[in-house]
Amino acid sequence: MDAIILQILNGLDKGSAYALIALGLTLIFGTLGVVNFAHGALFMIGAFCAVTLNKILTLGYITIDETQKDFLGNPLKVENTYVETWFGPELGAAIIDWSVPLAILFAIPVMVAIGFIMERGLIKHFYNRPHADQILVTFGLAIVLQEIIKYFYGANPIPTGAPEVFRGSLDFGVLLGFDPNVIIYPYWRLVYFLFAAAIIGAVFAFLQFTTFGMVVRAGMADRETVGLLGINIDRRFTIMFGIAAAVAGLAGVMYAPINSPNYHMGMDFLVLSFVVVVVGGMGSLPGAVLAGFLLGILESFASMNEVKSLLPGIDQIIIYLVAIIILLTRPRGLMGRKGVMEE
Amino acid sequence: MLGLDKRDATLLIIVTLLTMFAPFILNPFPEGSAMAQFNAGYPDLMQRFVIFGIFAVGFNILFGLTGYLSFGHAAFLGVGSYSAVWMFKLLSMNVVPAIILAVIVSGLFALVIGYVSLRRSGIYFSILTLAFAQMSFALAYSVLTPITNGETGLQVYNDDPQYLMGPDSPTVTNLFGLEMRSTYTLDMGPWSFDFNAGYYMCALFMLAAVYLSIRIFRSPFGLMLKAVKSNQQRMNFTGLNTRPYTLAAFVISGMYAGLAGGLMASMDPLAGAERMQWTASGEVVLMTILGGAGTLIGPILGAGFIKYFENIFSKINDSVLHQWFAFMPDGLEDFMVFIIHPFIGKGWHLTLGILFMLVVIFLPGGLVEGGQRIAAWLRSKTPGAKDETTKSTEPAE
Amino acid sequence: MGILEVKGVNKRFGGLQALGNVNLSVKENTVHAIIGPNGAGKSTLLNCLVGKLIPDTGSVMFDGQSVLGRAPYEINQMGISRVFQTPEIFGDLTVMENMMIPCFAKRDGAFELNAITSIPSQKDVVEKAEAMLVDMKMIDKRDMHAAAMSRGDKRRLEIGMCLSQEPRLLLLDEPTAGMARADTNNTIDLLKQIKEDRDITIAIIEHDMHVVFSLADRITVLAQGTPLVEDDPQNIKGNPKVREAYLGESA
Amino acid sequence: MSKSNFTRRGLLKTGAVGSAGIALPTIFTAGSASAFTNAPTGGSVTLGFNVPQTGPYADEGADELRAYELAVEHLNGGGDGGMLSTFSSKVLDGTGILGKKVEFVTGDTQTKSDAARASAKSMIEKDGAVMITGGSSSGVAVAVQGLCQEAGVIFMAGLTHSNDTTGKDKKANGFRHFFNAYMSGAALAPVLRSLYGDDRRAYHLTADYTWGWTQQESIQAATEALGWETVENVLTPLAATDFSSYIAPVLNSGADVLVLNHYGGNMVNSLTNAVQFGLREKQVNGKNFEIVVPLYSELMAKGAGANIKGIVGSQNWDWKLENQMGSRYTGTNAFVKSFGEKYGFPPSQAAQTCYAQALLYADAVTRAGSFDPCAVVEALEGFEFDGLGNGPTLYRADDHQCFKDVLVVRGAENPSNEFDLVEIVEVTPAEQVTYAPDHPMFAGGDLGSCNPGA
Repeated sequence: MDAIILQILNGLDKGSAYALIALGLTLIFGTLGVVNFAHGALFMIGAFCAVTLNKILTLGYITIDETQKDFLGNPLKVENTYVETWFGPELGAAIIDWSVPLAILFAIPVMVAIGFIMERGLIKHFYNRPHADQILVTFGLAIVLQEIIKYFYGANPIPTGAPEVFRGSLDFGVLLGFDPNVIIYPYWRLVYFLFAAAIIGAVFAFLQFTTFGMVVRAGMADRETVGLLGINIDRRFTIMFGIAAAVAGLAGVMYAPINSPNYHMGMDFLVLSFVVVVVGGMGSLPGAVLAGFLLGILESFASMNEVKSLLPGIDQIIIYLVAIIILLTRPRGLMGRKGVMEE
Repeated sequence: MLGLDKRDATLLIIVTLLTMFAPFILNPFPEGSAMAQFNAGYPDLMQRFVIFGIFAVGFNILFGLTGYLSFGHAAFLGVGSYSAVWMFKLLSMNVVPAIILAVIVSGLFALVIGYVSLRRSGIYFSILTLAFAQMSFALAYSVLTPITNGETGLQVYNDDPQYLMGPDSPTVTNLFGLEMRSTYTLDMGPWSFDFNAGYYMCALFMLAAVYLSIRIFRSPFGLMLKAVKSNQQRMNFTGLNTRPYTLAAFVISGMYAGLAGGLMASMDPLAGAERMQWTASGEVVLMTILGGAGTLIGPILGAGFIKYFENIFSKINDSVLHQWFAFMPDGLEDFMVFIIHPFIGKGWHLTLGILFMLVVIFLPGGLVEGGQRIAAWLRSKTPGAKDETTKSTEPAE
Repeated sequence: MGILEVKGVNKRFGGLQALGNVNLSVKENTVHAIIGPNGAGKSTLLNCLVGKLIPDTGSVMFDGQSVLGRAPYEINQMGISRVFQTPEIFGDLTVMENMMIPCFAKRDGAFELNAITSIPSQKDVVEKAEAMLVDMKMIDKRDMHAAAMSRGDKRRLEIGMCLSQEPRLLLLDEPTAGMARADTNNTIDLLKQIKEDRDITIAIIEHDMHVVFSLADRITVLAQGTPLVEDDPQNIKGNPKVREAYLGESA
Repeated sequence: MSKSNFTRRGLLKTGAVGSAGIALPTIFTAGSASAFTNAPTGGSVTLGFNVPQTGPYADEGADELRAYELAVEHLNGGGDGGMLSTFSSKVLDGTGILGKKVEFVTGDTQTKSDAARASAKSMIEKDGAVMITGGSSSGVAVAVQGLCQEAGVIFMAGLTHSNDTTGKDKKANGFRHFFNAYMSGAALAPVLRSLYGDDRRAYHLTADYTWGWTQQESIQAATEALGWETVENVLTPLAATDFSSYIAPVLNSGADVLVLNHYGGNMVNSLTNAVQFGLREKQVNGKNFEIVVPLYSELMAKGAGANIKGIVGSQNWDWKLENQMGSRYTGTNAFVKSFGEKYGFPPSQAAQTCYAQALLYADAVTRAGSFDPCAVVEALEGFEFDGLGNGPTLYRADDHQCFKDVLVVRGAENPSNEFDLVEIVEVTPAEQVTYAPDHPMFAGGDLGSCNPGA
């Protein structure tokens, strides 16, 4: 029982990341009909927003400490951060400590801008091109983006910690009446789950309750008709692309403390997020979220020793196996609409 | 000729000439010159050009004709390679049984995966094929290690049974005694050209593959496949069952992939699991689109393009750059190296990504369209060839 | 006994009774029109005939054989061809290629792996397709991309494609919908010609009364998913129930 | 084109085959008895540096490449000479190898067997490389080693830790300077006992591929010999990025030590996750919960950041070795100095092993007086040397594995600077990590005989 609760927690956490990425991907699929292979790269850039802000905050000037030696035996160069100099050591250190949450503020404008530039500068010209061309151009873009990041940050993962207060873990089991140490869960992962839930909620509320959202939803259902009504759907779609980029970026920012960001993390998630979107059903936002959490939880269950001893290697293939079963039993995924991306 | 019309026959002749004279064409720069870095006429890369050409030509039969975008075709290439290496391990180093088994096994594998995946269309089909291929890769890398030798890749060991191996049989891959690696080097002044037995065998296979592909494109079957892409509804209401057509196309292209895999193993008897990974499947998709999906020659061009960058650009390093720009004043030399540095060596991915984007933005029909535009431009320069110019703007097939 | 016998067909979509106890009998070598106001269930009925939908209850017999549960291509191979409301043709292919496909389907059946013979060597098919293009007066458009043609031409091509399969029953779903008057008249003439030249049964769903009364030998009026009346054209014109249910609004 | 312009290179009985082709048909080479693949002809010799330049190990590859470039510089007499001055063999004099200037070509393994072989082949076939070296994974090392054996060139392995490289898959033309999984186990075991006692219950997370298995097997054997118990061994997919579902059950399993048989990105993530779950602060069975990462690298430590603090593992070499453990490890400081001055930071163990391999090859050629692979093999087999930073070392003839001291290290608690990621706990002497060539973990291989190619 405790093991199952633990894996459900894990699954919700993994599912949060899948759902957030898939949500943005579906927004782009659904509104623009574009297969965006660069979406994983947007997630990665989000994570590097956190890294970058951390780098900016720890920028400093160098003083030479004659009492210490560096590895070559020369006097040690000591880096003093401006932030700590300006705000005093305590507040300065706190600001640096909170760089990941602060990066949210930093990432939103950056990601929206990247989204706008991508849509206006590139994707716009591919609305009426075959999906194959969209795949090629966005894949090319994804490579370019990740190579740029690699050029500046290297290939090695870059540790980016959560604020001190969120390190460590919560003994969840005790709350439920289990023994201590049975169900423990890291604070930051709980934060990530709540954050994801908030973002998902915000996107849905936005689409549900604003006129902008209504037009976009109508556009997702039937683009031509909405266009005929004289509504400038294109501009709204540009904004939608910005939002999708921001969602992917925020997913990345908050993911940075969970696993150290590296330049190819987008590609690691790309295939998986496509599977999630398709399992959820093309063009369905709730489907994408549902599939994200479902696959996250199933993946966690599949990695339990009990399951693995029964079916060796099941955790390697569970996502794909489930995808196949769902697509064969439900032709358009969990909640897909007819006729979307079936040609 | 050979049941082809004039245009197709010309195309086949051109491809034949290009492949037969590839050792010359790909080594245009004298050895030791600064430009020799760009020579691609060494056996391994030439073999890769034609093997991936076969792979892409086969993929194009499915994707170019029916529009079904498989994202798991590398699995068939991998299965073909594994089958071939097992033949080496069990029988002998002769490539004939290996290639035959590779084609058969990958065909069967494609039949099973295609039968299931083709129950869906569009992106649902793509994800089904992707899922099957990723499962194959993940299992081959881990649980199936006894069959695939996992991370290291399946290879031939001295203690393998090799039942058909005589005492004098060659210990390297061979075609009835002709060693695949044997190379005859021709020196002409500063130039050097390699003629490799393995390459020519692969090239002959590729010519056969291209020929078969042309026949399929021009056959009633090919017409039906194009009809599937154009309008499935009309197909059904014209008394045609689309499923066996698409399945046949899937299996044929899977067998092409198996042939490519078998040839790869024949050139180099090691089959790594990575060749089944989604990136490998994605690569053949990119090759086909880059060259021009649905065209006869496009996929080969795309395959050559990507393999060239992978093998040539990745090997240019800073010291090579310094050599190139050595004639410049020091500051300028360093500046040029600094500018070009991000695009070569470890930056070859960046160059490739940029080129993907440029090609697809400016040449919607892929490299073939580029070729056509150049041809049209050349013709417009030649007076009295106006009528042909209009002809070339038709979609090439 | 008609060539097409529909008995007691019901079809529900959720709470909506799309078809309620439909009976229909189409006599061989006649033109049978099915008319009715929007939402009367005409298209649903048609879809039940060609295998796109399966009725909840009832039977659909074609020439003494049930069509229910068969895939569309199987029903087509039995001898039923369908022309769609918006022309369904192979837009990416040339007119000639469009015409050859049904000729291959007629000759080779639902599937034939004819992968290495060249098309020009299939003389019988080429000749048949060319002859049909001549019949349809579009041989001059032979090498044109089908998608580039006018709607009227696309319609003619589609009808020609159906005819080249030599069907026994031709189903037409509003064949003149969205057409200009001249194109409509051309289509009527074409269909009259077909009726005269060939042993063929035609069932037509139509909105345009001009078309219906120009062609039909027999008319069934559908209203709210049930047949209201089935009679000869002149009787239908005078039938008060029909006037009330249908013609009233459009006359 | 007149026929007289042709020279059929194979018929020239000079023995110089030049740069093209793995092999010529015997008919063309029958007369050239001394021929071997890519025998250097002019005033230079070409070495092939095959390292990952793209993909997750690109930084490690870049560090290897830096070391190779430095080695070439030193061999050609440039720079400060680095470890040439401390190397026990004194035949290298900074005039290249056998008087030939050393040149090099580079390639990208992409950390994929196929790509690595393609890259190596192009160096052999196109550029005429007479030796291939480098790499950052065992799959690649084994694949390229097999290729070099067939092609008749020498392979000097880079970073490869699997037992198979000099076990099941060993080849006469291949040599490994780096240590292996068995040695890690043997070196770690006594230290683990002294640190954590002999009554411990270990839980293994193991990367589900060949290297992971051999390391897990080695560590399990070594720790069980101490009296430790192995609670569970869970295989994790190579593609896994989030290890939470593997880490979460650990605490409740009754284990009090977690062994992470992961490398690279897998290791960074699994360790980060384990620390996130607070395992390090927990008490199990009345003991502090401990995490062990048997194979350490500086880049991984960098990637894992603060999570690495206090985690024990093993290394082939560390740049502080000579300073802290004395002059037995001479060469270390010389190397660190020339590397650090050139690039601005200390070298990684991958850089050191690659630098050493380049020097060892050059030395063997010089001592043998020939580039002929068979002569090089003979010169390297059983070669005892010192002064390359690892202390006295033996290149064992039976399996072409180097035997030398192994470092047990621990993530630094209070790093004094950004390069000071690990602290050396102990150095396990070579005798303790030496095993018989027919040890079961290395059985099944066949060195074969050296292949000079052509």
